Amino acid sequence: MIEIIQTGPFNTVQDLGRTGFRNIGVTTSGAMDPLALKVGNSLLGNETGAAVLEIQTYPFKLRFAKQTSFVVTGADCGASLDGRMVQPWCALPIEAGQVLELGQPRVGTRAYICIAGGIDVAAVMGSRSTSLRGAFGGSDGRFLSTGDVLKLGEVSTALNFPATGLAVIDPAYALAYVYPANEDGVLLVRAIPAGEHALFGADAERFWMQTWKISTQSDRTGYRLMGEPIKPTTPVEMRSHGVVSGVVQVPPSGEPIIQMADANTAGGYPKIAGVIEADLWRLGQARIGSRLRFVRATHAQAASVEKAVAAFIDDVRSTSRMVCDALQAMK
Amino acid sequence: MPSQQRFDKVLIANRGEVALRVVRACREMGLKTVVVYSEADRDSAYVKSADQSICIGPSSASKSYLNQSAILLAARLTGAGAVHPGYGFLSENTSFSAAVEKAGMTFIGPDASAIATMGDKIAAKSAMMAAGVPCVPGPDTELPSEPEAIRAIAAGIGYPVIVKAAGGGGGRGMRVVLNEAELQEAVALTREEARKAFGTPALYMEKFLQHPRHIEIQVLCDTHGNAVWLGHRDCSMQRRHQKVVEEAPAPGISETLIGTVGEACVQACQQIGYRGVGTFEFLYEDGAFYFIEMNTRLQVEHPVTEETSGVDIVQQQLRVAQGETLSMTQVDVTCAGHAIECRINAEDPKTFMPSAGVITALELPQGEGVRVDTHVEAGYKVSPYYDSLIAKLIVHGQDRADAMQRTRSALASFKLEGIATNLPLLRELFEDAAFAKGETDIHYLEKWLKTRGAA
Amino acid sequence: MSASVVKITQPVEALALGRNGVRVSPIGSRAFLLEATGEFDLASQRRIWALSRAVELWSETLEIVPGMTNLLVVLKMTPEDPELLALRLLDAWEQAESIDLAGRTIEITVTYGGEHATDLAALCDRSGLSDREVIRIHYEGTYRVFALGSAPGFGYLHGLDPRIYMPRKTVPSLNMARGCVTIGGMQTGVAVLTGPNGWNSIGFAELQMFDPMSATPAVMAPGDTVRFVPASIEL
Amino acid sequence: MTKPDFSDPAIIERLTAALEAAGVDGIEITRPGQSLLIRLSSSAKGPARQVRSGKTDAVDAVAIVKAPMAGEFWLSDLSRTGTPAASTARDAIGFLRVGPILLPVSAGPSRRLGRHLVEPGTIVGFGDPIAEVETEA
Repeated sequence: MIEIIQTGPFNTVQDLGRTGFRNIGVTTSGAMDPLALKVGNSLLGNETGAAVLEIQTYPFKLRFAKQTSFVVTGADCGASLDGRMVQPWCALPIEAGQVLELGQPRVGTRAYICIAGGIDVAAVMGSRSTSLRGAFGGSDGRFLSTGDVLKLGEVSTALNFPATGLAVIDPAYALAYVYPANEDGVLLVRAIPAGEHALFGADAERFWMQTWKISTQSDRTGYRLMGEPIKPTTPVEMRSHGVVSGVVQVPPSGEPIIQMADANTAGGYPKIAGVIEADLWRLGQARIGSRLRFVRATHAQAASVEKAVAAFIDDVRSTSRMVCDALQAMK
Repeated sequence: MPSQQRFDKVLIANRGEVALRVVRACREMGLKTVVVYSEADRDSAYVKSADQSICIGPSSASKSYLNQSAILLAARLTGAGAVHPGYGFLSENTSFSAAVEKAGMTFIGPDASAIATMGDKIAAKSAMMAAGVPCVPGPDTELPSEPEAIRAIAAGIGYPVIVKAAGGGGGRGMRVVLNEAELQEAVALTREEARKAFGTPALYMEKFLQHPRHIEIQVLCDTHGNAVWLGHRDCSMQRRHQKVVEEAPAPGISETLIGTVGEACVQACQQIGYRGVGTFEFLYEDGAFYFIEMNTRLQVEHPVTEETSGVDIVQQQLRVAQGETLSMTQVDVTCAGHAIECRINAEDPKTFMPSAGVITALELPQGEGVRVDTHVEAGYKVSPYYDSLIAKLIVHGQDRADAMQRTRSALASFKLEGIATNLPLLRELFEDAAFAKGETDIHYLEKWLKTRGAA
Repeated sequence: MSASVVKITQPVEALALGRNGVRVSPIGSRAFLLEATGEFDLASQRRIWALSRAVELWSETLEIVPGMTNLLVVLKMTPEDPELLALRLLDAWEQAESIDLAGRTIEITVTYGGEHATDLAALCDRSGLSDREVIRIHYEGTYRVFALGSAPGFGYLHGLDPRIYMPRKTVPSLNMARGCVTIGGMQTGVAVLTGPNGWNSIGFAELQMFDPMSATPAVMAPGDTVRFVPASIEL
Repeated sequence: MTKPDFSDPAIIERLTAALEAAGVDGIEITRPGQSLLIRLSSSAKGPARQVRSGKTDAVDAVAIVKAPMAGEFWLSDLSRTGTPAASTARDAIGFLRVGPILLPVSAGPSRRLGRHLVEPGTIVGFGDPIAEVETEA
């Protein structure tokens, strides 16, 4: 068990989301940075999609009620354990009673506290993710609050982490070869033109060329972007259709919205583009007020990045276990 | 699934004599080598013979040479494309073979399923019977639990019988039953031992042979369905199931007779899709062969077959692992002269207690037909952690008498000081008349040792 | 790290394959939207239902989201060749026989007017009908659930009388209550969540449309017939 | 002066034999008071003898940290900032990397890095010396 000692709003239990229910209007939810979640769980030897805590407001503090192991992935928020600095992306074994504290992030925005066995809240419709809109899943369908006590799942074959911990190379570094580097602090996000792209005429080019700023009206549901508005050449009345996270819709204001993890399941705004699956995590770590630019991509490129990411996660899982087993055998 | 990928760097997951033997074969083929070693072998000169060497753990074998994960990590670090397990340690470990392949490397040996089949004595026997390889009388199924059924099986085979653990091997987990009165208790005891030692209580029963010889057949298979047998060996000179002297060919067995068995072995390999080198072990009594087990690896005594067949077995092993097609067919395989291998162990020649310490002086025998496979040299420290084998003396002669004579001279000029070895015992053994005559059974050495002790 | 660097080369133009009034376009890398651009009617929707059943069985399908005469297919992995996928979808559409889902009939008891009917007046203004007429036209209708979406358990109901069509609001109500009976364009429905809502409210229903703990969390399913029964009319 | 390598099993074996012959069946070394407790075997019927060393510094002021496993030695955790040890524990002296995994190597309690003995990027084996560490004052 773990006990939440201190938390801000908007912190939730998340896994990889609730798939298969968009057809009844249930949003997928799930971690905003699914890569951090997968890497954390793989390092720990958990199921890749085990439930974790997604922290986006700080400071955050919790106490472990039992001996276990954990890792903080995603944002680097100067985590400390009983006051001692904890390296980001480094799994550590811990004793019952130890207190983990997360401060303001230095890099990124969302930190993921992954614990051996995963957070064992009840699965609702196949997922432990918090559905804020539906008010179910996670910890009673709401944000974490001080005093919450959460159970941890059973670990089938626990890894024995060395006392000094076991780290994984930050995926942003390890996968740099498949991600475009920021240009002058501008995040490059790869997207594929969507159904109404052509409707925007010359404005479509301005969509790709300009730098957009993530507005303060941005959250897990979507990011509203600020910039020079873009408009369709003719007004368009869309029939309601399903959408997925990553869709870039253009409401009448002309400032695009990127639907994120808590994306609506249906939409009717014209959509100019869709962010590729493998780049969504980078948006999940983008700060409000930061700038981004869309870069056109193809499905082949997206598939190749996706494969590289999947191979990295597999590698983390098998190598982590190998290192722990090798060290354990030497004891 | 046979691995067809090419590799240019081989990691040797073993130590000592065999590590050096594999390094030599790789070097001759232009392959790069990585030797892994334990803390105890850190200062041994042989580890430097490889292109790369890396320490993987503390001295105890379970922490180093048996530490699968540490070996796989070393392979990744050094960029090895293949792993040669040598003999002993992880050479017949199903999970290791699978893990090597899963890590994207080639395991130089059969795939995990072949190792698993041959590791399960019942499955192995069943596969051999299906391929027409002669087996010891007894069912190729697990012994039932009902006492009456067990009694009926034993009666059907005829006493004496032997009860064996399906997961056992190397002389462990077996019990001879001379008559019906002893049967049920023997079964119960062996079952309990098997459950504890091998994790499965499965047993099987066979005819117990009284005076068998240990004859084995060396096979070589590629991944394209080709297989040959490279001759046979007599390894009857054993003490506590440990071979002491091996020779090729086995004396007194006609070519026609062994030829039928060799062919059956080849067919068995093709039927089970075996790849790499392997050895079929048989008991031989009164002109009949009885399959006991298949070793799915390179064997310690492979050099005697190399000497008589002229085939470098380790190189062939590497070639088939690269996916190459065998360059020879059965008609190309010949047997020239006679070869004998003596295992030189660091052990007391009377008590057989392992001896550790520094080799202060070493002079290896030389001369025509004399080969010594060893990793030791003067100043080498024999550690107490591992098998006591420190060298193999292999002698090739025109015929058995010639090979025996050359072995006597080689043993006489073999000088190794600082630690106790079995050299004195070997020298004495080679003066024995019955051994010189040949065709001694697997109990001969132990009886000879008793007589010698009494003398 | 080895492996080849993914070059960011010039991408192909937006993939939008069309055939016989049907088109397929991507949303991101893993989702594809098939839109039947013909009539917005039951016949088109019946083919969408048939298509859904076929595509749901594809091994690469993660989930399907039927919409209004359209279908979103979300795949487990990004396909290397999106055109191939689009063509498969178009073929599947052509082969899709119209099916009628044997749905249930759901009666929803409504309090028309009152505090929740925040947009009734605007609807009267637009239609030129009286509030009583608007309400009568609404409850006399028989509706079919075309699809679910937007919010958990929310059913898009087809069959609204054109006289009471009312476009979605450009400025949504910020806090519309769950249970509000609403009109959005040519469709009607019952709000399942309290929150921002762009549809026009004319009444209120107590029925809970969604229970996440149930084996069938949504009360409505595509194909169901819905009737509104006035419990009271508060004007 | 050459120091005996106490990880060498042969030396341990010889030492053990010598101590046994001398009737010793236990040695206890405590730090940093530098006290040495020698326990004589029961057959010797002697009381436990305690010898306190006069030395309080020097001897293990400098120690060697050896690699706890084989790996590629790196100074930094290769995090997204890429800066060495900026966010790492105070006593970390580097990492052993295998593929995507990094094993932090620590100087040990109350010790700090003296100097590294290997270059970044070097593949080290188990037990290979990585760094000299000093006892903190």
